[in-house]
Amino acid sequence: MAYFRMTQMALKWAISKPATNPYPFAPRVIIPGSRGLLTFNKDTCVYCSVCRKKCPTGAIGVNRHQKKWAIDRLRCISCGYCVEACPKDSLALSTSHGSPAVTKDREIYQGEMPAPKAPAAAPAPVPAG
Amino acid sequence: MARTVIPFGPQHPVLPEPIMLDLVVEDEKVVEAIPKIGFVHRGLEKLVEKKDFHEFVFVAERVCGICSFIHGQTYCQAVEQIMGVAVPPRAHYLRTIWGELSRLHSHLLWLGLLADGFGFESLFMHSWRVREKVLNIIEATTGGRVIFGTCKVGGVRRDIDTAAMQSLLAQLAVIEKDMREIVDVFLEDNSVKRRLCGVGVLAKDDAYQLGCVGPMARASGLTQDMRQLGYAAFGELTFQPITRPEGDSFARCAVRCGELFQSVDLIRQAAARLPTGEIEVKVTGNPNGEFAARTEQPRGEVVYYVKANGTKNLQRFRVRTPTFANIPALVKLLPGCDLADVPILVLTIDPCISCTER
Amino acid sequence: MTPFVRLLVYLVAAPLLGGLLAGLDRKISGRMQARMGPPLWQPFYDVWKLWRKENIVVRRSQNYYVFFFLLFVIFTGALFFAGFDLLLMVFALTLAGIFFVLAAYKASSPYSFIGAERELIQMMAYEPMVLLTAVGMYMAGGSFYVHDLASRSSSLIWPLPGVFLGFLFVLVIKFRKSPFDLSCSHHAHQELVRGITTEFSGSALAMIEVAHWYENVLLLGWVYLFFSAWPVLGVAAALAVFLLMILVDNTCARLKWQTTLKSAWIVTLVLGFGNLLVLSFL
Amino acid sequence: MSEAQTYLPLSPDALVAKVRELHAEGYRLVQIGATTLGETIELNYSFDRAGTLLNLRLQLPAAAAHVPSISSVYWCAFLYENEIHDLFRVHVEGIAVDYQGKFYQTTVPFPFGTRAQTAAAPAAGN
Repeated sequence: MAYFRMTQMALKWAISKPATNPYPFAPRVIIPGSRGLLTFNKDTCVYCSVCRKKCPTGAIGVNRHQKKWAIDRLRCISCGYCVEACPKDSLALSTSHGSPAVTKDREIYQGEMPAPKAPAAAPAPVPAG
Repeated sequence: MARTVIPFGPQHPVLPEPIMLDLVVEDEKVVEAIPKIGFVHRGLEKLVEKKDFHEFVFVAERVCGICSFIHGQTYCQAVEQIMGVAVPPRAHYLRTIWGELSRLHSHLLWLGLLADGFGFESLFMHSWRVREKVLNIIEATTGGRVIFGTCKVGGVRRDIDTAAMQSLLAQLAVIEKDMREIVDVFLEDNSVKRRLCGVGVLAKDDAYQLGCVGPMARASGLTQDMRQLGYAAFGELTFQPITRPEGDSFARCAVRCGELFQSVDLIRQAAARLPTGEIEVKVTGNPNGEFAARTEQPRGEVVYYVKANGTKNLQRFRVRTPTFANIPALVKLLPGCDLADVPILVLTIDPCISCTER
Repeated sequence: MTPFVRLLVYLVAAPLLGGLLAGLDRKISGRMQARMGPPLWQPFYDVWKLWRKENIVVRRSQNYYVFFFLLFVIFTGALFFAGFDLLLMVFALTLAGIFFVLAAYKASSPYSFIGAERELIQMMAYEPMVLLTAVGMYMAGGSFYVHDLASRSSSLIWPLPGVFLGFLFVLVIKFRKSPFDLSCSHHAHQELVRGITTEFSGSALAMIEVAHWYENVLLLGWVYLFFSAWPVLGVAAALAVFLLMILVDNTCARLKWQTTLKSAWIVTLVLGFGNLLVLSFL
Repeated sequence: MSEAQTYLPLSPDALVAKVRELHAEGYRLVQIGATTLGETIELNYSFDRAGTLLNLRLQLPAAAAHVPSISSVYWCAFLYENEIHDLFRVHVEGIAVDYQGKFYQTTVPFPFGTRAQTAAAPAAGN
């Protein structure tokens, strides 16, 4: 009967397992192919700045002389344009979403400098500026 | 009789987005309704002066958070038309499939909101439970959940391989079964019918005169569906626009319910005929010319007017979203209805205010 | 148990039981909606949190009315569980409701104003049936006193099946469940935001919440009264009625006030009045 | 996909008569859009009948952009006309529902107009 369709559905679900996940306590099911956090490999990067030019939101900053690569996580839209453009495959999109960005910092990665200076610990959040 | 002015919005629990209606009510009868928008004007159209036309796809997609893919697609179509780019057929089919998936999730979202509007919480939850499955398909095939980011000028950025297509179709079968359950409740439940039937009747002529588009127009008996223009792969697929003669809220609900299954059918057709080959062509040079591309959003006809002058930035990018065209009808429908019907009437035009204001 | 002990048990145990029932309601509703639902103790956490919140009022006096609402609901329950007059109880409960409405009127916001109007319409819808229930119990049980009715050897359900069904119908209104949650639903998703309780916050809202717990226990106690000859069956019936209300809540859209009034009066006339008519001829 | 789209240049005085003609022929108003081109503002009135688009095109000087309202013919035009007023500073005479510049609440008055227009507008704006 038409009137009891919803009753059927409500009763069916009352005795079956909920469709939702207890999210923060149980991890989300990872869907392959999902565009998540942008990961950077500083060992292969040549600091050519192609990703910076391609990024539609201007989230990436590159300094060729100081061998620095930086990303503003709040601006990144995980579109993957930089991944497609990178000639050295130093960039990739992981399926995880990473930890929430709570400050407007940029993540700065310092590459190996040829000079005998000590390399900075990476990743080290530095105030935006 | 004492008149009360009820400020309905811009922040109100039944409204998904910031539109404001000043409702003048006598007891519980609405005698006048004045809409106000402009709370979320972001000036996206002005952004063409800063972004080049390739990057602008991402901005176009962000015009709306729900029908985002079709926004990007329409923008690409307009630019491709101006530049004379021949998009590979496989890209056309993939765009069609993603467009219909986005219609599925948008309509399921709307059904949930409507159920919430007439105080049927569990139906709301169940609609969104099914929508979640559609979102999972979308995430698996495009990488995004509501912002697909797969459209680009000259084609698409991702392919769906055979295995992924098989799994998509398998999941679609499950979703179709779930949707059947929910749609049965919407169309046959006594209390739902009591709230929807005969509420906000819009005659066929009025709908045409007021410039209604999409399900709003089709529920009043107008056979108006921009997919009939044959953009993307729609020219090669068979479908009939779903119309209803009644023109009331129930008809608008029924049209959208029907379109759920129509979309499933279109995805299946497109998957069966999916041609092989390239998914994009290389686009060189800059556009010069103007074109008004029109596609069918879940909410109705969207118009993208693009004017370019041969530089990498466009000269003008103008969006006329379906909600904008449906607001006059809402203003006409509201006076005379009960206060309890206001959420239903507002929701049956499927308001998407952030895209209305760009 | 002496009436005095029963009264004390009611005063202490009713909010606990009511809160637990509210938690059960939310849990089961959640499961029916394919969700996990909150923990069983969530209503207590909510009230505790509300209690400690800042008290923001439109008019200072609105919270006094809410306090009287709570007081009269407790008083009504006390009358019932101490075994006093059913008729007095019905009117005390109405008075409590009126205080609630006055509190909402006092806040002078269009949402709570229309919510209060709808609450009055709801009272008009359920009041006749509630009165008929009391009258029916008198006709079948020979007394208005709860104490006498509860100590009868045969259950009131046998002579009063129609009245019982009618009472179940108005219970949906009293419990503020869909399809009749017009004036204020359990969550803020309706055209009136949260209807009659829109303008209350902090401890006043906590008092309203606690008053509902007391009220629910009282109403379920009344359901029990129909089966008082078999206490176990009575408790089971009250629980079953509560579960039925949750199911109805999850399977109906919210109806308009016109439909509410009309259907409640038709039910009162056919089931309640019809039952009494048959009873008077037998 | 390539549909035929016609653009008909028109003068502002002839607008209402032409629109009335289109209305009688059963056209539906699709949109009214404006474009700033240097010191002129171009208005496009798009109409649709059975899937073909017809555009009426008006060229107005940005400094004194005046245009008659078509909301007496197509009532639904009032939204578009308020929009081109609030964003482009095109004065539309006789809109059915005139918001008096309060339709879009923008920080910058007339944000899509020419630079001269935006600067000339009172700073507090609408």
